[in-house]
Amino acid sequence: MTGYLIVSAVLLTCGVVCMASKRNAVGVLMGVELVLNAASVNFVAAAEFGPPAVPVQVATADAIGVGLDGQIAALFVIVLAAAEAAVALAIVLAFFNQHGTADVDAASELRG
Amino acid sequence: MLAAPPAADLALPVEPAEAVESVTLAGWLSDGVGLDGFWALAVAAAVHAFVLLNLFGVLPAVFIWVERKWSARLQDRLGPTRVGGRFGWLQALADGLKLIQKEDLVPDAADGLLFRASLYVPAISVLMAFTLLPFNDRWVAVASDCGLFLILAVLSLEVVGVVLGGYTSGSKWSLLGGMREAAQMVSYEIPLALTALVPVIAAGSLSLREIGVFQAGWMFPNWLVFANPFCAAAFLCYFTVAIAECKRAPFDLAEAESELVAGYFTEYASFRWSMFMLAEYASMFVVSLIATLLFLGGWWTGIAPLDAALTGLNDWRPDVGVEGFGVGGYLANVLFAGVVCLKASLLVTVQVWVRWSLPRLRIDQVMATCLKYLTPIACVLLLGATLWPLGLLATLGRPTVFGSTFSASPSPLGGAIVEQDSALPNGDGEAGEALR
Amino acid sequence: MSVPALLIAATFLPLVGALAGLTARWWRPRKDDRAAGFVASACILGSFGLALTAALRWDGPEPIAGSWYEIFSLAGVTLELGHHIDSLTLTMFCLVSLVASCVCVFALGYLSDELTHEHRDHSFEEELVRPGRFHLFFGYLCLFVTAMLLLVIGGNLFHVFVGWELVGACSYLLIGFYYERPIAGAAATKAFVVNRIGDAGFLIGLAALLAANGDVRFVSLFEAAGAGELSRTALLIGGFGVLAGCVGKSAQFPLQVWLPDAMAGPTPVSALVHSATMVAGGVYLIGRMTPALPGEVLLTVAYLGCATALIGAAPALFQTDLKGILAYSSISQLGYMMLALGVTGWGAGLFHLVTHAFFKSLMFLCAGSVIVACHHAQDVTKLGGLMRKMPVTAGAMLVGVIAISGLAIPGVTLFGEALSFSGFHSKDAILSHALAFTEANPAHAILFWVPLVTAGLTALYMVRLWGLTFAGTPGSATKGAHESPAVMLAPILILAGLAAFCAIGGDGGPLYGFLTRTAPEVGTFALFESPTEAAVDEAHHHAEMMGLIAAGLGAAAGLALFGPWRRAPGHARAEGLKDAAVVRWLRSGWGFDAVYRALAVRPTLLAGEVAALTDRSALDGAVHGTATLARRVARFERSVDERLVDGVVRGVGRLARGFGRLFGATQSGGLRQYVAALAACAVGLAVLAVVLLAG
Amino acid sequence: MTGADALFGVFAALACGGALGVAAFRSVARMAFSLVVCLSAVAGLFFLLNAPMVGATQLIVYVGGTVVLLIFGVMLTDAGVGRRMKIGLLETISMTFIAIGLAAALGWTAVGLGRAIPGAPVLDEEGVEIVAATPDTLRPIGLKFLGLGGESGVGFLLPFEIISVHLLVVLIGAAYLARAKRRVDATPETPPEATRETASDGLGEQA
Repeated sequence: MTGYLIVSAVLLTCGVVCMASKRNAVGVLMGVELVLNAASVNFVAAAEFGPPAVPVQVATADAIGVGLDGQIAALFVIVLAAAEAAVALAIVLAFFNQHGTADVDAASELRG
Repeated sequence: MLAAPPAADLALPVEPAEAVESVTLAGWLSDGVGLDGFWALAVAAAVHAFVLLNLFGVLPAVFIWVERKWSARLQDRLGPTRVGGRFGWLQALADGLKLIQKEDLVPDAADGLLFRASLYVPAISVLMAFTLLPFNDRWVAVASDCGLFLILAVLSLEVVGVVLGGYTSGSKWSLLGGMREAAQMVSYEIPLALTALVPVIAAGSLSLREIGVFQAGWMFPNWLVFANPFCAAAFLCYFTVAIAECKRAPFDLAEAESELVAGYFTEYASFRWSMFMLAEYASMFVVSLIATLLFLGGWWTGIAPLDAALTGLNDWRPDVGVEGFGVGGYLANVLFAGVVCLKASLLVTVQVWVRWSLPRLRIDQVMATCLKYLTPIACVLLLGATLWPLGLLATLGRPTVFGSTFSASPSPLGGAIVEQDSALPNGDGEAGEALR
Repeated sequence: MSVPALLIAATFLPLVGALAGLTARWWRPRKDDRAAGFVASACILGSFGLALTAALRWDGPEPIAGSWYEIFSLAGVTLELGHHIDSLTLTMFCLVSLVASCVCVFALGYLSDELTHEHRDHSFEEELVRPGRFHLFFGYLCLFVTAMLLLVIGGNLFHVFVGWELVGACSYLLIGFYYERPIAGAAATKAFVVNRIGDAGFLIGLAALLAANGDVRFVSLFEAAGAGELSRTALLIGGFGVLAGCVGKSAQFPLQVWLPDAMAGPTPVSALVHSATMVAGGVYLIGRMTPALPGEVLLTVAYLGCATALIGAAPALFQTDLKGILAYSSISQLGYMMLALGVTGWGAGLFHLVTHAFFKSLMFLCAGSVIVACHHAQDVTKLGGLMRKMPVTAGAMLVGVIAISGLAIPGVTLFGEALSFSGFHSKDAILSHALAFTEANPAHAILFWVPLVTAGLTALYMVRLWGLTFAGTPGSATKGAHESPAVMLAPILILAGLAAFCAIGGDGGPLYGFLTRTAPEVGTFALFESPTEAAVDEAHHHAEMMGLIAAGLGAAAGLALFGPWRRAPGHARAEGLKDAAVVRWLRSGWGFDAVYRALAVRPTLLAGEVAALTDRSALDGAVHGTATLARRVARFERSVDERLVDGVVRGVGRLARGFGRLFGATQSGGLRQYVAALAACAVGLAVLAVVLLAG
Repeated sequence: MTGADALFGVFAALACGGALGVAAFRSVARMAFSLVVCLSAVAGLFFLLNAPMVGATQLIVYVGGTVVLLIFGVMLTDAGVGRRMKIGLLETISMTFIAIGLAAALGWTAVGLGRAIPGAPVLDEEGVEIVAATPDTLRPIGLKFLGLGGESGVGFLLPFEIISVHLLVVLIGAAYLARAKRRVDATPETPPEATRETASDGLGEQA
């Protein structure tokens, strides 16, 4: 469990760094994907290692597990990530069409 | 479960507790030789991977030779005639040698790292697909219950390598080819998956092994291509899409030599070029093998007594040499694997035939074919295949696959399927009833 | 149809004619025909027919009261429209519709010069050319008839008031028919204003009675008054209020000044509105209200009537205007009627109303005939000798003169009656009531002698009128005069017949009988003693003789002065009286106009000017001062606003902008900075958590 | 050292390496390749975690779909293969500190959480771990979706449908957003302001 969590942590850190340091909008998107994947890894690891899902009515505070729910959550994450990527890419393309670049630093028209 | 021994895959024991009649290499290494469990598995995996790689590394060579000869015949010429004897049967090997000898070029404009790395992606993804394909009832590397899904997933990786390779080549031809490839393959994955789901609905399983077992008995009507009209249409549709998925003519726009020199691999040469070729031919075989397993009865010959006889070999001379190793069973496995490979090879031949017969489409025609025709058709087929059993049940009173459609058919394994269907994994009787 | 239904139909039938006349401009834009006149005549004739039918079908002395529409009923106060039908109502209906029919038919001929699209008005120095208003006249006339019938049918004071005001409005329209003439416009305005003075009293009286009784239906008013339920104050205010209205409407002293001027309207209007019907409205209302009137009011009525009779008769002696003589004569005769009502001669007063309506409208129509024949010349000094040129008119006029003078040939009987015309009977009745009254109350002897003298004056000025117009040598304006066409003569003849014979039998005849079928009981009053019927009968003989003598003397004087044997031209005959101051004074109607101008009009104008001056100087000054003050305050406030408030606001704004700039710097818009800040915050939180957990 | 551990080591190394590559590479193409490696390795981790369904989905949707889409985006928006967008030194240094802090915080949490949830690999009685086997999770997941299989009896059909509809809407929206702006393309000679106005007009029309 620890190993998976550490992998997840590394993924998340790299994703955040990627988001914060890439000027290319697509690079930022990739960072987002990494962060989402870190979450997926955590979900699936919890599904595997965490206590099994039990009916809520018999669950005690420490017995509430995830079981296959974790995998399903991961599936949802993946699907939503796909949707997010599609929209984000469409925005990037629209942005590129307007500004001629995919540099997110150019997208600062809403600055204070 | 089955009368035959359950899935005893080559590398990893799926259900070790039940594998009493047959012995696996890992088991033999562990029990007989005395290796540690992990190392036994690792050695067994390495041996099988080597065998697999070589086997399916050779197959493309054969297909390349076949294609050359076949296309020559179609064009009213002879094709290779000299290398290796009368039919030039070593021509592919000679080609490979020649390619290896050539200079390994990396264009200046290319991103060297990616240029070198991306070509492995298609090859690896296609070879990974082989680990998921069952060659007979028991010969399957990874007997996953979502095998078909996994194969499609693995195959979809191929596009990444192609696109990256084309993009990083630093060449306009390659870039255009890569973009075409990306568009084409991402689009064609949809009808591919949809048409592949049609026999899955008919058989009620995503596991390729179960689908194969399901088609035992006489060719008609037990092969899924004959199961219902939608399956038949789906087969044709699937085969068309599969050709496009392999970037084969008439859908080979990504490498259209008349427009893009060689498309995404314009800048590749020598051995790296051959890796792409290898991936292409291997993927041709993979999609054909999938078609065989899904539609054309898998490893079954389609003649019920013959299949019964071959299955009967399982009981022949057990425990020869190694305890738990059945010579008859092994022989049956080899024969069944031969049957399925033969069928797939025939389909590959058909692909070659198509390539040299039909003119190439334009890229917009390719996309239109996919998005305007094949995808809606696939959707309709999927819907029809879903409704067909219900329609049968409503009109003829015939039970559906959810209630063992083929239990009355003269299949030697029919009863077993019924048994298996009723034994849902979670054993929840109520849920099973509901599902039915 | 029941009697009320007939009368309601008769009331509103002329509306059709009114509509036809008022809209003729649109539905007959170019036709120079008399369509609207015909429609109006037909409607009014139909109205007369309905009224006559109703009168014939009406049985019994019981009045028929009914309600049409309740306007509101609040806290015991009810206002409604309704009818009250008795013999008086029916008589008035027949009278109004009949006279109106005659006038209407007469007007068809009289107004024929209005038919053209280019009517030339000769009363200006430069000829005024305007489109003819033939149809419009009939529209107004029908409207007036409707209003008058509405007044007459009214079952309560409020209903009467509605009709009253409508009549006034129609009168305004009709007097001002030639509104291009300044004199006509002024006369219309004068009539309207003077009438409003009376109407103000009417409104007060109406309000008082409404407040006291909660209901102004005649039936309930009479009941309450008879039962003594109404307070004396309410009765007095109500009675004097109503009387004020009647004084205005009936041109009694002191509000008689409008009537002579009202002759500026077309002559048929004068015949119908300002002699026969509308001005009789006041008499009618007093008659209608008699059961509810206290003695003080009745006595006032009597004295007012007495004064009016004399005041009207004297100027008539010296008038040179044909219609002016008739107008003053009308005032005088109305005074007679009022006098009769005041001296409890209810039947006599209203009897005279009917007879007067006939002979006065007859005389006006004759005058109209003369006016048409003489090209709108009205000055009697320029007329004369028309007897031969217009024999029918002259004869009819003679009938009217004899009737109004109350002349008769005693001893000669025809059909068992003294040979006399209608005026003799009605005036005789009035005089006998007055004599009986003065005999019963010697203090009020003047109430008999003044009318007696007036009777003589009446005969005198009437004979003078006839003599100046028809006898003698032809005047300057009579050239080319000829008899009027049949459409004008027919109504004249009808009215002549009626003026002569409508009162056959006197107070024993059918008309008087019918009229007094619902006559109110003569009450007992504290202020004076009511004469009994026997006393009246006894006084009859004396009064008849004295009246005849007075009239005979007057007529003889008239004949002597202005008889047919006087061959001198009219203007020469009037010469002697021309320049006398007293004559001028009397001719101008006792100088009432001058007095009023001095007492009412000038002060009002002066008050207006004073008010205007006050407004300009004081009020405007105050307003300007306020405005200046406000402007100075505003200037001061502006400086405060600009320096203090704006300073604070700008300071706040600058402060906000400063903070905005400060924090705006963090809003770099840079996606990456945000992410980095997010991550840094996460790290900071983690560190915080570690520190806290460790601690 | 078990086979699962060994495979985990391989996959974890690949995943972390890929992630680091994504973060470190300047070239978008290399980043994309690193991302492919990383995501594929994560898919492998999913297989190790007895979640072949999730792994397969990760491969087919993420690697085969989303990443290809991203690369497509790179191709459409990047001027050239080698073009790099540089960031400031200060930013790099501050980002490094933040990254180290974040990694430390997350690692600390991960270790603490891993201790709290010990979850060891499940072995059978013979000591052979069944982790590497491919268990049948397809049917349980399917039944769970329908709310039939699990003990909790709570299905995921509603979220599934919501996500489906959401996906459809998103894709339509994306297609609309990314559609070709023909007016802009057709008038290259117009000055930039005019072009921008035209584009904003287009946006206005959308609104």
